[in-house]
Amino acid sequence: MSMTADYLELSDVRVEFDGFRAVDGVSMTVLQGDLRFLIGPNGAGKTTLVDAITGLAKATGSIRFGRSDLLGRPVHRIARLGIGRTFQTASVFEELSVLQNLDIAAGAHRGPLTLLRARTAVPATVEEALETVGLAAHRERKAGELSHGQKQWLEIGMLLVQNARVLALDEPVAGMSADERQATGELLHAVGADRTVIVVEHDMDFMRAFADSVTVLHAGRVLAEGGVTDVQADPRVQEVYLGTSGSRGEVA
Amino acid sequence: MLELVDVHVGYGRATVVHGASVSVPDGGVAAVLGHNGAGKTTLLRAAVGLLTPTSGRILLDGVDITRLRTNKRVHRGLAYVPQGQQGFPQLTAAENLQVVADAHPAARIDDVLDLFPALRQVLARKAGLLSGGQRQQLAIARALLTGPRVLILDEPTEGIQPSVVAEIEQTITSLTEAGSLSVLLVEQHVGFALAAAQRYYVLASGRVTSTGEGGTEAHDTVRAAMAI
Amino acid sequence: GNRVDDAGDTAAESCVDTSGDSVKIGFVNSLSGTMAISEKTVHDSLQLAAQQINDDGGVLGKKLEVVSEDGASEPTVFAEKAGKLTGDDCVAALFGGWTSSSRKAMLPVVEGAGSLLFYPVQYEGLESSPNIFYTGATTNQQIVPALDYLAEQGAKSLFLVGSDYVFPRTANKIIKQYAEAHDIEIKGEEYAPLGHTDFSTITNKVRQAGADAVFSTLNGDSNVAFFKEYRNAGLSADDMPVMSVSIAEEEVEGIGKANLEGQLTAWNYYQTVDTPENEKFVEAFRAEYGDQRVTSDPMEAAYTSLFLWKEMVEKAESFATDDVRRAADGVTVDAPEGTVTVDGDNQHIAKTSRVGEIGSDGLIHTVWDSGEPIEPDPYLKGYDWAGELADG
Amino acid sequence: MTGKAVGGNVRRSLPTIAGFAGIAVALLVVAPSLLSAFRLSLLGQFVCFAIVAVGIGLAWGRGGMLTLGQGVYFGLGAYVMAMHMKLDDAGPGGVPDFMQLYGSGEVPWWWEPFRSPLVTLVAVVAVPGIVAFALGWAIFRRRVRGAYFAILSQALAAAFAILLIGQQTTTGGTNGLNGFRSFFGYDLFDPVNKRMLFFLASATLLVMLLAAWQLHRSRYGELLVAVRDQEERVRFLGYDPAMVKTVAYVLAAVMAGIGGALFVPIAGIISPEDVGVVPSIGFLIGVAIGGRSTLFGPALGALAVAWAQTSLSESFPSMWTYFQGALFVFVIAFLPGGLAALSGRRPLRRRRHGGDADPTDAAPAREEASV
Amino acid sequence: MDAFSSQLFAGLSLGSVLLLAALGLALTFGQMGVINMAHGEFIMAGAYTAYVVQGVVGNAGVSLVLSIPIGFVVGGALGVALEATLLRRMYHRPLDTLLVTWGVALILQQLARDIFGAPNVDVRAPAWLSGNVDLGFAQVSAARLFILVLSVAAVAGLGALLKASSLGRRIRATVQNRDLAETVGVSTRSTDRLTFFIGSGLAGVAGVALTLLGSTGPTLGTNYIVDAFLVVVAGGIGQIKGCVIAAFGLGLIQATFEYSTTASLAKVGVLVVVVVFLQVRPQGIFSVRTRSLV
Ligand SMILES: Nc1ncnc2c1ncn2[C@@H]1O[C@H](COP(=O)(O)OP(=O)(O)OP(=O)(O)O)[C@@H](O)[C@H]1O
Ligand SMILES: Nc1ncnc2c1ncn2[C@@H]1O[C@H](COP(=O)(O)OP(=O)(O)OP(=O)(O)O)[C@@H](O)[C@H]1O
Ligand SMILES: NC(N)=O
Ligand SMILES: [Mg+2]
Ligand SMILES: [Mg+2]
Repeated sequence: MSMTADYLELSDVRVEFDGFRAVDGVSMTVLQGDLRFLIGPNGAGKTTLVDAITGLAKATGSIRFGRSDLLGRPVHRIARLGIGRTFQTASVFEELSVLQNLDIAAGAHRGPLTLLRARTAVPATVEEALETVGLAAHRERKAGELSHGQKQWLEIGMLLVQNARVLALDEPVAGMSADERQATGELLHAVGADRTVIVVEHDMDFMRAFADSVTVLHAGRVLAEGGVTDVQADPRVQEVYLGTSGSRGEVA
Repeated sequence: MLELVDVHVGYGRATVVHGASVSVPDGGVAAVLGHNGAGKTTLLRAAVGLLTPTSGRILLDGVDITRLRTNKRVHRGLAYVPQGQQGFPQLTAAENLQVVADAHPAARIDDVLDLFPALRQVLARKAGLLSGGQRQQLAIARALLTGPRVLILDEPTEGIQPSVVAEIEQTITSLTEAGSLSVLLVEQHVGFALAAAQRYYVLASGRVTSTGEGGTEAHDTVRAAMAI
Repeated sequence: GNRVDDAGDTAAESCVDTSGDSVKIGFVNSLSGTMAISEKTVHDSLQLAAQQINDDGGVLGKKLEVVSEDGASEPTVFAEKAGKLTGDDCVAALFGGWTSSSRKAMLPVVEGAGSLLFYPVQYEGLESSPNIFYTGATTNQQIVPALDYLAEQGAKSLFLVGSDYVFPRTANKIIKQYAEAHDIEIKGEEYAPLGHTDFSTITNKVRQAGADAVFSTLNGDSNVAFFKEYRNAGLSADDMPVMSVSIAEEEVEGIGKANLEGQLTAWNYYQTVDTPENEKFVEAFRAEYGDQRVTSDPMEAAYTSLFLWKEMVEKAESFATDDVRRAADGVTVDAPEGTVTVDGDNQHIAKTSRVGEIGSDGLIHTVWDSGEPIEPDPYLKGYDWAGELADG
Repeated sequence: MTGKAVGGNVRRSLPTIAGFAGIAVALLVVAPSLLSAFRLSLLGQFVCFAIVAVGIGLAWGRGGMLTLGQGVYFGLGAYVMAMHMKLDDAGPGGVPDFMQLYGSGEVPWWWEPFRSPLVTLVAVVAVPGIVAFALGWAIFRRRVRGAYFAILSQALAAAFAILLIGQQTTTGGTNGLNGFRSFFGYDLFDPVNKRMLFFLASATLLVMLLAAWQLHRSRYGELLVAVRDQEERVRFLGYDPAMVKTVAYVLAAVMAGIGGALFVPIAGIISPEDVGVVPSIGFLIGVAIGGRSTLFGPALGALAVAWAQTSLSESFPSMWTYFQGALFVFVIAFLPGGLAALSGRRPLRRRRHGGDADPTDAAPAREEASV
Repeated sequence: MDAFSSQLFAGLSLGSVLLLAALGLALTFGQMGVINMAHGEFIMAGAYTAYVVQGVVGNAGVSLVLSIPIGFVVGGALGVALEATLLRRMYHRPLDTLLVTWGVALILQQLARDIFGAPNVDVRAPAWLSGNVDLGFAQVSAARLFILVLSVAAVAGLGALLKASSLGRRIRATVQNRDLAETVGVSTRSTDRLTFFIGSGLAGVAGVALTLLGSTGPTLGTNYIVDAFLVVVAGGIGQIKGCVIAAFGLGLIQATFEYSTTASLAKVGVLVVVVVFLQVRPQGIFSVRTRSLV
């Protein structure tokens, strides 16, 4: 099998908790450069699916990225294969500076000797990421002092320096103001071009503005998949998820 | 109804809100808008008593409650939905509601569940195991269960699916329109916030930089104010 | 610095200052920690002795100036405090210690400093440092007579219970050799960590073994739990008496008279001993510390040790360690327990042995005594059955 | 850019370098000229505790692992050294005195290797290191942490002490091991040699502090803090937090072992009382008082507390316990950053009081996060 | 067979003692997250309460019966005092509570020494609890049987309180999210106090009971504290059920080890068993599952 681009392939993924199937046979393929949105009702299993991909939830079926099978590996090994994620609640290292946060994210492959030495220079990737996520001016601030939105950007920056090939973002713009959402969307578009990106979101305006393709989950199964307009027009999606008013008309 | 007068509040030595005054009209909605980190949550925490202002006063029905403990404020009719889908993770969803009902004899769990039917399916599950949106619905249900006269909502629709968001917005509107409830609302979705609010306040770096009448026509003014 | 094999006098110069009209002595007892229970009482009687000596004009005309240190129930602290008293305070002699580990910890310190320690508690023997005077009983003055007594009473089998440390383990080693030579069967041997409080299993074993008597070297709190359990298990002094060598008067109250009534102990002194010296001692002690206080063997041995030292110094007419040691042999004091005499060869003292029965009044009443002081024999050289030990 | 960062580092390092110089002068010049032989040797013991404290500062202050069992590693180092010294005193093929007295008169096989000075020196580091690695790896891999870890480590200290006490014939039981006459051939009664031991301990402390400094500044130091605050998050960056924690735990154990090994010739004794639950907690108090997450805090705190303990217990023998208790209560409850917090910058307060914590996160994780 | 059944009882009895000592911890540590090292000293306070009450009442039986509720109140009052002065400000850093309460424990111990004297005091057991009861399969000590019954009663009472009553919910809610509990109208301050009162009160009861078995002295509590924490940890923090199983499990293991080896080795053995057990179940017998961390 030869390939030109990375892709993430899930087939028949199931996650069960005490007899309850949170994810119930999901198959999907996400290609590099395709900004895939994952939507669905509360409790549909979106976060659980991300958990399964990143090794946090025990799953059956198969999840492959490139040549590697991800299932059954411990979290940190999956991360080393280039799978990165963010969390619904921003989680950065609050006692460390922005720079240190990024430096740690960049260094999982470092050998013990490098680790035991002090950082003498800022790695180029970190410098780049600081610019990309717009935190260059805040590099020495403790991450705990950042605002909610800045923390979420820092998290994305950490994914970038981590050199993640797959980015799984769980509600990255929740709680952001309209222009912050806009900026984040553009950032995702920029970094997503050569990566495989999955975004879990409930913000339909945001989705409309930035999604390349959409997968809708319902009760642990794929309900619909396709382009933004197709999915929005799907009556089943409207029934279980969108309701009558799908739009707030703010990201214009 | 609820009035915050020149409130200064922060964490430890750092003051985050520098003299904000906000007034929630009787049976109406006041919206607080602002960027991430502006101090919205901080202000609301002061309103319910989770933070103590270094100066300024908080009045409920004209009575100074600045020094009153949070649970006493709640018994006087204040309810709060915190940001971030919080709950009692080790208690089941049902117990999350029951613990509120225990403290409020008049509470009727069935009635609030009618507002969030999706919760009925997960009542026996621990709150910590619920999905983000389920937890948020539970949080609003808990607050309503206290039978509030003033409801303080910190980004209540964050993480909730669109159809339910619409329902929540409707519920808020109908409760306030019935005159039984006043609402202090923090929302990032300016559209809904302004539609519901009689009065808006834009908070920037802990100061109210702009305020005015609510209504959709205020939209452009507010966006301009927030763009600073 | 010196390699070990380099020639040279390595013992520290003594820094004891005797030029003034007072002389310093050091008391080192545990005033905190688990041993404080027992050692505080020794500290009290040492203070009493010092006060009486001072009231009487002191030693060689010099008043005693006492420096007290807390050994904190830890050997390391005993070593440290002994170092401080000898090195910094330059005391003429040290008094104190209780557990064998505290003594072992101080031993190299006093030897290194060329000082003297007076150790007031019965112990396991097999030791004889030139810098320590042992004023409590060694094994042939306590354990061996106790065994003789039991044998005489017809005990054909024993069960050994002890705390898990050096004194009980060594004592039991001796007991086992004695038993072998005297045709006594050892039906069991159990150790509990110091402070152990659950004796149901050990009591079960004791009951099942069904020996004629129990020989207990339990120390401290464990005694309470043991005797309560013993009674709860339906065992009593009538059918299986317990001979203890570490329960003295002040422990009886804490263990509960009801739990102990009729049980046996072996010591050299009881509060009830009938000598004029003891009458004075008990009276003075109570006047000082209150009527409800009792006196016990280690307290008496400590009290006596100070008078022994006084006699040695006055005989030597010097406070210097070497002079005192040379003068020590044959020094005699009429102590509350009776006349005691220092044996200059091994630095122990000749003492009268007693076996007592615990009465319902909480006091211990002598049921047997050796009549006259028994010469100390720390290595049991005078006992054929102890051949192997004696080589140590 | 790079140049600027490095220049900044040097400037930021100045106070630290001054700190090193201050400690070095105080220990190597001032103390020996002012103190009597007894006091100097006492200070030497405290310096050994300070070495242990440096390790605890790393594991607890930086790594968040509240280790209530450092006595175990202190004891391992100390007993290894003590065994060697006992054998050395006994001469080639000889049997240590206490074994003749209480035991079978034969040296058990596991004592034999310690006749060799080289094996002993290696073992002082290796034994605590290996034990800590095995234990730490097993515990951290299974994500035992927070209060679980603390209580488990406390239980280990209790078990270790009981084990030592129970093996009287081979470990000396409650007596411990003492009565040493020489240290690698040097006469321990010689005042000059005693002095040298003090210098040896002080120099070792300085080396350990340097090592800790390097770790604080290193990327590993930053990673350790990250693991302390958000262990799970670190996993998603591709690190194995168990390994990160184990390394700090092993380093702390090795430092404790070295401290123990130096303690033995200076104090002249090691006993189970020095390694159990109480001394293990005792090690923590100095660290807490000095400032657990600072570089010099733990060591200086340990020295200060030990000094205070000795002088207070000399002046008020029965009151010392109250002082000690009050010290614990006061510093931890009201000065969580230790004395260092009084002078320096306050570390950023954790923002996780209840409400800000992740809602899915249960109590155990909050426990971890808080230290 | 007699050996077997009496050892079985010894194990159960030891378990019940552990349970009684640990039950209060299951509440204050398990539910509230406070690592209270002074719990042992609360146990001691209960024991001295029994001593004082006996001094006043005289009759051993009456004083025992009276001491149980009074010991509960004394332990509880100490707990509340501790909570109100120190712990209240430390709920967000639970590991630090361990060190603070250790300091408190030292002080309480020394206080006891100064008030009641260093030596142990004697608390007499009533006649009906000294001696043996024939249970048919084994002769068992009446005092131990009494403690077994007492501990089972305490567990049942506590379990019912936590499970069924609103108090239990309130306690758990408060521990899990203090601020949130306040905002739904729960007075967290009084809930904390009450929880601490009950947890520490149970320590007081344990102390009263322990006078039947062992010494009443300043260090009484220290002997139990490490074991009691192990029970709670092995049971799974926050799990009364787990605490019960762990207590009896450890009691039986210790009794078995002790019978076949020595008391010292048994203690070490139990610790090793717990360490190995936590390898298998790192969160204790009953682990509390939650979703993804961070
Ligand atoms: N560990 C668990 N044990 C039991 N049920 C669980 C567990 N984790 C998740 N669930 C349940 O699985 C379902 C899917 O949860 P998930 O968090 O994946 O939903 P989601 O799609 O991310 O929802 P949201 O949009 O609200 O965040 C929910 O009903 C949730 O309650
Ligand atoms: N616990 C805390 N300790 C110290 N500073 C804090 C704390 N919580 C918030 N802050 C700071 O206070 C400021 C205001 O925070 P606040 O949470 O009130 O903002 P907000 O307007 O609610 O933002 P968002 O829209 O992201 O929720 C921020 O700069 C933040 O870093
Ligand atoms: N010498 C003793 N009793 O330890
Ligand atoms: Mg989700
Ligand atoms: Mg906010």
